[in-house]
Amino acid sequence: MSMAEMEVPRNVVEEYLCMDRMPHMWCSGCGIGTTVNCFVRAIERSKIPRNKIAVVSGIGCTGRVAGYIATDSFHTTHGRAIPFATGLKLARPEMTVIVYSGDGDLIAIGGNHLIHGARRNIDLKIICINNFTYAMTGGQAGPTTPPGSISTTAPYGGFEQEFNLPYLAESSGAVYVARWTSFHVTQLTRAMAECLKKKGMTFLEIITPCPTLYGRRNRQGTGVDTMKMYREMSVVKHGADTKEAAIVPGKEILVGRFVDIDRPTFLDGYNKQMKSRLGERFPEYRGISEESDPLEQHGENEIEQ
Amino acid sequence: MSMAEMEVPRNVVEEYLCMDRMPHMWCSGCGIGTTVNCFVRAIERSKIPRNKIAVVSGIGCTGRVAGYIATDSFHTTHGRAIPFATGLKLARPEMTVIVYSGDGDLIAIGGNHLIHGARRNIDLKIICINNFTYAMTGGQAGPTTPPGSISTTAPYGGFEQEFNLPYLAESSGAVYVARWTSFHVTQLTRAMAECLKKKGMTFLEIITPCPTLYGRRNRQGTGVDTMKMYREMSVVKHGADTKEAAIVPGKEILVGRFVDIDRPTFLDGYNKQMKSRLGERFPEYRGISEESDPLEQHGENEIEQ
Amino acid sequence: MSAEVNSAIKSSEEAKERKGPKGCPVITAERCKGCGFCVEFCPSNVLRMSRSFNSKGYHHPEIVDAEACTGCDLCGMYCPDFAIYGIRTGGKKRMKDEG
Amino acid sequence: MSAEVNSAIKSSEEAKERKGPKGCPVITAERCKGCGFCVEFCPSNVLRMSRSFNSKGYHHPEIVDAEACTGCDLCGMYCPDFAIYGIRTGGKKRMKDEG
Amino acid sequence: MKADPAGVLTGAHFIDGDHACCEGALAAGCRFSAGYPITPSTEVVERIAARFPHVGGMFIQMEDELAASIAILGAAWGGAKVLTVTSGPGFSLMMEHIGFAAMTETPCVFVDVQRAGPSTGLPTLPAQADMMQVRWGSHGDYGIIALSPNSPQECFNLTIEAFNLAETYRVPTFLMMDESVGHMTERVVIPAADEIEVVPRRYTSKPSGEYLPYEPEEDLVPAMVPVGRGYNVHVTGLTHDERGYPVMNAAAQDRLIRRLVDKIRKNARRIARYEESRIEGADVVVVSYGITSRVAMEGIRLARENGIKVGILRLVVVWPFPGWRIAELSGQIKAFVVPELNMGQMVLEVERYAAGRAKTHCVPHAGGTVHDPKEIATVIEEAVK
Amino acid sequence: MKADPAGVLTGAHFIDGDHACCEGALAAGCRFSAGYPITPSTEVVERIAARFPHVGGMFIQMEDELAASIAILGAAWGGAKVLTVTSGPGFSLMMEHIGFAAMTETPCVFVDVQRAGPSTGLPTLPAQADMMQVRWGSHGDYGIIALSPNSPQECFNLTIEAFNLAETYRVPTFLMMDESVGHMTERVVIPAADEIEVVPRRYTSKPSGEYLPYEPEEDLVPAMVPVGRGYNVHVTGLTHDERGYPVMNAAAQDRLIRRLVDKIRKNARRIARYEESRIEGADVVVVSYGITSRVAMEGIRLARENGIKVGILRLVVVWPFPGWRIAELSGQIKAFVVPELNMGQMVLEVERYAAGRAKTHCVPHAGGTVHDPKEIATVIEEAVK
Amino acid sequence: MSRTEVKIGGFGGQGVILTGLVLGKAAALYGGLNATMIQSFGPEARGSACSSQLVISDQEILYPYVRQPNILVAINQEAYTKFVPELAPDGLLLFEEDLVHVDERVGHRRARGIPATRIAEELGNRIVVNMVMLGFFSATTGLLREEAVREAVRVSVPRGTEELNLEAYGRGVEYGIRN
Amino acid sequence: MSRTEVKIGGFGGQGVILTGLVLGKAAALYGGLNATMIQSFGPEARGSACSSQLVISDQEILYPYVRQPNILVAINQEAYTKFVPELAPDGLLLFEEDLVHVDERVGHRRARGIPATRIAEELGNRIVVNMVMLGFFSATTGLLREEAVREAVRVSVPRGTEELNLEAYGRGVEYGIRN
Ligand SMILES: Cc1ncc(C[n+]2csc(CCOP(=O)(O)OP(=O)(O)O)c2C)c(N)n1
Ligand SMILES: Cc1ncc(C[n+]2csc(CCOP(=O)(O)OP(=O)(O)O)c2C)c(N)n1
Ligand code: SF4
Ligand code: SF4
Ligand code: SF4
Ligand code: SF4
Ligand code: SF4
Ligand code: SF4
Ligand SMILES: [Mg+2]
Ligand SMILES: [Mg+2]
Repeated sequence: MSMAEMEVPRNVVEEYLCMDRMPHMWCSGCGIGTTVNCFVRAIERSKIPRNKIAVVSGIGCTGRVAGYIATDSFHTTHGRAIPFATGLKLARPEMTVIVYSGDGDLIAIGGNHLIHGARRNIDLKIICINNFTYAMTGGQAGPTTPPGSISTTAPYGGFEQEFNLPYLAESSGAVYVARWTSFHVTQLTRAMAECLKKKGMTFLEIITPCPTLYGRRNRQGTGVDTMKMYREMSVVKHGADTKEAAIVPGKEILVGRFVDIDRPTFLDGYNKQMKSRLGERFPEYRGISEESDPLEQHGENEIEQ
Repeated sequence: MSMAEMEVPRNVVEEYLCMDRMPHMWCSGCGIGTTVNCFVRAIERSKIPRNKIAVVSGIGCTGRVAGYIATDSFHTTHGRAIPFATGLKLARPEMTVIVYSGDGDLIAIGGNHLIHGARRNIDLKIICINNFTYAMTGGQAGPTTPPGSISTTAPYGGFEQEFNLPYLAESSGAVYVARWTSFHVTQLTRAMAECLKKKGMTFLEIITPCPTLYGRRNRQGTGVDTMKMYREMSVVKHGADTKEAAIVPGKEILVGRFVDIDRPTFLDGYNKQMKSRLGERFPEYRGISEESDPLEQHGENEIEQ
Repeated sequence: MSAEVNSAIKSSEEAKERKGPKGCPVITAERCKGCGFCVEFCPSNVLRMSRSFNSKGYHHPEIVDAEACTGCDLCGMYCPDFAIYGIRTGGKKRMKDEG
Repeated sequence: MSAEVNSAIKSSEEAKERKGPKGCPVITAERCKGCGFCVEFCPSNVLRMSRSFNSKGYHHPEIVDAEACTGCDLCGMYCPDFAIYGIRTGGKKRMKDEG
Repeated sequence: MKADPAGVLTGAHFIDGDHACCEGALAAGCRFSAGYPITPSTEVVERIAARFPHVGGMFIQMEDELAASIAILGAAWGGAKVLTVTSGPGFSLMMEHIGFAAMTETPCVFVDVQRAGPSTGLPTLPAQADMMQVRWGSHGDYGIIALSPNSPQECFNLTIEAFNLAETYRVPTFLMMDESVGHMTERVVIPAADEIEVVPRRYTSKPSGEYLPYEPEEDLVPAMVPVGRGYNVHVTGLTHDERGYPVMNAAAQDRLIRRLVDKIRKNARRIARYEESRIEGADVVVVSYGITSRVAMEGIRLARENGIKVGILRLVVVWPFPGWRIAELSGQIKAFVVPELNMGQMVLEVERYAAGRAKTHCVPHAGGTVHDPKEIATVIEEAVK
Repeated sequence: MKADPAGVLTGAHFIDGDHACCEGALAAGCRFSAGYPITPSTEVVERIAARFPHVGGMFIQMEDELAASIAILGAAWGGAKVLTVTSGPGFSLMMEHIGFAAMTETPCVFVDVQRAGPSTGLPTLPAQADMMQVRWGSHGDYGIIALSPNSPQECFNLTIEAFNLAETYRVPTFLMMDESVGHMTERVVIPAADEIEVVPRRYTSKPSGEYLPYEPEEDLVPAMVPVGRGYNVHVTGLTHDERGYPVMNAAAQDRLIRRLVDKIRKNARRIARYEESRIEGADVVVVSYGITSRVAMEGIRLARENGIKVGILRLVVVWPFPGWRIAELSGQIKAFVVPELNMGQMVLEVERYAAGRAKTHCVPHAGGTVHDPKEIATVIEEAVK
Repeated sequence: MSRTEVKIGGFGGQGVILTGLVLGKAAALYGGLNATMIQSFGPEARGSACSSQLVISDQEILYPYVRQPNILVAINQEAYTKFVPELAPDGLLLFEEDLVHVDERVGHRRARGIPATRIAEELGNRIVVNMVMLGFFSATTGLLREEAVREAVRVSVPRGTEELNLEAYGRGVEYGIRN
Repeated sequence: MSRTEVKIGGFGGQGVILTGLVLGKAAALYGGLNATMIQSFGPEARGSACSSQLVISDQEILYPYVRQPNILVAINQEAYTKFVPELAPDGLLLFEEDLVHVDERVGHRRARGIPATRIAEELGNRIVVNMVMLGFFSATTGLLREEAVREAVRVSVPRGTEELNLEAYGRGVEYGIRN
């Protein structure tokens, strides 16, 4: 193919985004958009048909991700993305269901669902954007805010210890646990692709700048300054003991794939147990069979890509 | 002292219990009462004045503990004993606040409060009676029910992995984590006494028989059969890695004091941070100062024991 | 055994005891729910379950070897119904003397 | 450079590019919020921030060294506003030939 | 559409209201339920846990009621007919998701087996004191449908009806049982599958390009779209336009909320169901629902023995409230008598629509048991004076 | 009792309603608050976080609204005057604990800065659509008190009043703000501490042996006991007797619930507060509250310009609703006009008490902004026809 | 048959609920009658007292609770003590004669005892004590046709135990007829 | 002074809210007038457009929102574009002349520009652009006494920055008077 004939390929992300909703609501220098880039590329790489993907978010700046991704997408209530996704996934096991939400949403109000989802090993891909604050509501302290940080509800500096998210996720039962920052775009894309392939509950923490409400108040400068800081402070350590993965301000940030184990998912366990007890009387569960299968009416709309 | 002069001492527990509410509602062979025995003895041993102790429970068979203990006591809502106790403790730091509740209450609906309480290191003593089921409501499966167990909501056997509670508690930040069974009355009493002395959030799991709704359905026989099983299956291993402490039916049960570390409590952190930022302008916080200190009117009712 | 001892026991809701040299269990049969913990976990095999029922229809512990009781109160710690407890009847020193 | 290339770029909301031998960045300045990620993290220092503003008042990237672009699309992966991406202008083989 | 025979346990049974409710759900085509145990509703999910695996259904016990009440909404968007079951304290925890279901027009059925409250109250004993809560318990304005069975047979029948209404109007629909009915065992006759009418999901017939997820049809209800088919449906609890995209202004709010309220208000006469008996010529009409309607019948019998002309209006659909019927009757009678197992809830609606044309007498009861029929008879007798 | 000067920021300030609410709490003696951020209420807790450490108070940000709403109850039993602050979605999550507070008679203040709902709705824009929810949102029967300020100054004043009522009646008390008032900045004058009357906790004066924690005094309210003093108080959400012990039967339920409801019903006239203007000789009375009362005044001005005789009844205390006053007025006027930032909530009470003697016109609004005063004027003008 | 109210009380393990259920089924499914059964056990009664209430009638049953039982079946002392005051003045008391001590509170009412536990033990399983009581109930009251009750027993007991239960039922009937 | 409505619009970082606050304080605390200020920024406007609305009057202010501003202060193009259609027919537009391109939409209304950002930059800190606008506002409208505004500035800006802010304010006044 000669260069003269080559067409400029469109930006791959545009296929997967609601371009009619751009510009998005995120601030200049916000890292959320960067992670969306990686996510879209990971989906593309995964070869999962787009109509078999659903994105579920809670409420927050990150929660708006669902609204920008051109798949079936759900912007639920604050903290409840995981149980919503649990219902969706169990009804439609053939779909790949991604929960994309913020640290406040998933870890503060939603913490219980996270640990129980991990325990059950529901086949959900959790992407947790950790910007160390509740951004959407104006930058309050939360369970990931490092002690000493200034926030609107800790104007004299926070003092509560924050969670070590990989440790919490592992102890709850997640089968894949990794942490990257939005600086690590290639590793992040690969990690997302790994999650999409993995069976069971995966947990991916992404450290991301919120210059507007966290960075500015905490001497991290602009978004790009924060990204540079991530570059400097991060140390890749695959397989690290999650117990050692706490983020301590001023100390190095451990990143990498910390946990990657196999155990039966909720549905595997369900089918196995029912089969063992009920034998032939139990029809293996593969999703609810809709009484009026809409496929019949809607077959032609199916996107095969 | 000659024997003839000796008086039969009253049962120590009677001092600390609402004897006017006996017999209690617990079944024959239920282990909850046994743990209460240990608890009362631990309080006695601790020398904490009785009026400086408050017991907070959620809802459940275990939740009824609060109602039988003759201290200030609170029977709150299902799953919310820890946040209630958090408010109480912060208002009255001089009181020793014990949260005494069931596995369903603390770990299912209340899981989020447990992990956040541990993270904050609120100075609460958590006593979790793990009978592997929601007993009060009739024996449903819960997050501590071992796979394979029969329960009313898993009539063909459960299949969800259960939590490893010590691991979860440690990863959330508890400073003292131990597990005993109701068979281990002396060790349990000692552990409770240790908790009462320790500063910060302590977590004590007590494996306890519920013959009526769990044991009977799961071939554990009567309460005493279950207790004997505990005696046989338990292995004391102080300092064990909590990651290894999962309870696997048919395998040995690790018991002991697994974690015992020190870090600042919520209030320590608060006072330190505020002092560092506000200096003299910050009056050290030692509990809310009541506008109309009821001590003045009520001093004479104070029990000094 | 002095009258005081008995009356003190009485006051504790008709408790029953039969004193051994070192200790004795004090039983409030009416409060017992017959779980058998005390019988099983008494280290000195002082107790057994009764044939008879209390008014609630439960068998309750009865003393089978009063002499053997050490007053260790393990029965008291195990009893989920606060229906039994152990007391020491001799001082520690005294017990040594006897042994 | 063919007319098709340009038109394809145009269709993508007035994107701007200046092709190098191996690759080039495609910039939609209007969508840019001026964060500077692309400039900072382009491994080949192809970009710099403009002096001028877009209509929203943001500085946006402009090409300073078109030749250096490898088409690696790191700018595309970093850009939080989907305002830039990199394309390869030569086949992989070709690039090798050239190198 | 007729019921799927797989789920229909045709025949006569002697079962309680909780169990009958489970059978009603199965007959209605419900194949997904998420729950959390709470007395006196637990028997519903216990039966579900035993029955669903046999018919290709899925039951999951969640970590709390917050999770249960939104897991069903996820499954509903996954195409399932869904149910959750709870009682007072759990119901209070579900309020946020009832609003989310209303806002996103997700068809779903909630069962509240009412026990005496407030708070933990009397967990094993009856009340009917969540009747206003079911209408108003979530923040903001929205419409809902609620039904109230008075026997195990009706627990079966009205559960099916609840599913049908939920699917027709894309609205959270409630079966407001009470502990008495839930724990009462009676004969329940389950007809053959082909005698049971069920409403299938309203799916659009438009292709993806033409379809707007929140564009209402004539009855103000928009058609749904199945997930996994490339429609890229977006669902949000934010105020949204016909595409489902968030729009943050008062005009969009007005259009959306007015429709959410109107789709119930304007269809109220179609949704309503009540039963009347001996209203003609009556001086007093007793308005009642659920277990109390049966107890009231005893009271009415006593009053009639004393020569009082008294009829009964029994609400089967409680919300939307058939105010027009109260208004009509209020011109013809002397008084309404409204016994409820609460301190006065539905009576407020009766009083409002009576608008002074007939007197309204409340017969309150704090719950824990049912009324003494004599008490009701006494109020009826005083009402004609 | 007079306010503690430590908490009183005497002087004139130019602050918004959210900030004024925080200052009101401080002046009222509130020293404990637990919260969870939510627009448009967050500014209240943000100010609390900044102010409380200086005056020996404690603010804790909890993990969710469930935790925040019960942490304050724990602190209340610990002797603190307590506050939590939220908006719609968070308010819905607090419903269970509102019932618990009512059942355990724990004095506490909830602030709901109303935004447009249902569900996530329009987080930054106003509504008044949680008015029925605040009355009925928890399961079971209970009574509450709710106030509605229409300016930052009133946010200050009524927060104090809310604390005083909560302490007097041992009842959860609500400040039903709306986003407009919460985010509106005006002059707020804070008087000197000795000009501010605050109600201290009702502690018993009986010694431990004689004291029964739930034995009511003459006004149906029992006196409290401080913890840590050897009273061994037991607090439960179960139905309980005067000792606070659970009692599982209908008689105990009746005694307890009737009192919980009656302590508000029977004291309603003492609790009520409303303002009237130019009611005398009016043909139409506008009933309004919160921000809408100010907008309505503009509408009234327009209507008066057209010669209409129209007065206003502004509810300051919204619940208990002053039905008696509506009943009185309904005999004297032609119609009530009730504009609200909802699809019709408090208007239901007006209509009920008007009982057909005067017509009732609703001026609904889905929220997201306030009414156009002309719209209100038009309805007033039509009401006299 | 007009409204007949039956109350059955005993320990949790004594099959009290199943007894009510069998009687209800016999009436409602095989007896052509209406029947409403209500069971009660509260959290205060974990594993101890429990009772079932049954109303049988050939009319529609409106009020579902038992207010004044026409028949009281007391399988333990507690049930007797608690419920005998409610028994209708012309009511019938059926009791487990080894477990229940009938006293003056029974008044002028008819009372018939049966050593049901002993009979059950003779059959090798205490658990069928309720079936013995049921047979005794059938024979003594004649309220329901025997075949209806037998059928109800058959469909209500765990599979594989039909024989044993029906035998126990038969013994109860026998005892009732003989004594 | 009867009801005067003011709208101020710009970027998040331009101190739009503070400007409204200072004007409000000047009126309500130091000007003997009533003032109601409302700020708006939505989740859709993270770090971008934001505005404040101010009503000033010597009467009680009932309706709190600005419907038809008498004065529009536009510190960026977006604010101009969005709000200029609302401006009263006899209203006044004040704008940042380097950032706002005034077009036909301003119609016959009065419009006065100031290079506020440049002036602020001359003072060494872009952040005081709002104070420059404020001074310009004072000088141009005469709506509020200068001392009242100065006092309001003093108490509203972060401690230690009073000088700088007042200087910026002064420059704005100056520019307003001179031009
Ligand atoms: C029940 C409820 N409580 C509170 C809120 C307010 N709220 C919206 S987003 C948010 C925090 C979001 O933080 P995070 O998840 O970290 O997302 P971010 O904005 O930082 O990306 C909060 C508290 C809400 N919408 N619902
Ligand atoms: C909000 C709410 N949901 C559910 C219940 C019902 N409920 C009461 S106790 C309980 C379970 C208790 O289990 P656990 O804590 O393990 O206590 P146990 O009875 O086993 O001691 C449940 C689900 C409730 N009271 N409130
Ligand atoms: S506030 Fe923070 S998280 Fe939200 S869009 Fe802006 S930078 Fe991103
Ligand atoms: S049901 Fe289980 S936990 Fe509850 S009292 Fe009985 S044995 Fe104990
Ligand atoms: S342990 Fe207590 S309840 Fe159990 S048998 Fe012994 S005395 Fe009775
Ligand atoms: S005191 Fe010790 S030795 Fe004596 S009966 Fe009790 S357990 Fe046995
Ligand atoms: S990364 Fe994107 S938004 Fe940032 S400067 Fe480059 S083009 Fe602009
Ligand atoms: S494609 Fe790569 S080399 Fe080219 S501009 Fe983008 S980041 Fe730089
Ligand atoms: Mg965040
Ligand atoms: Mg349990």
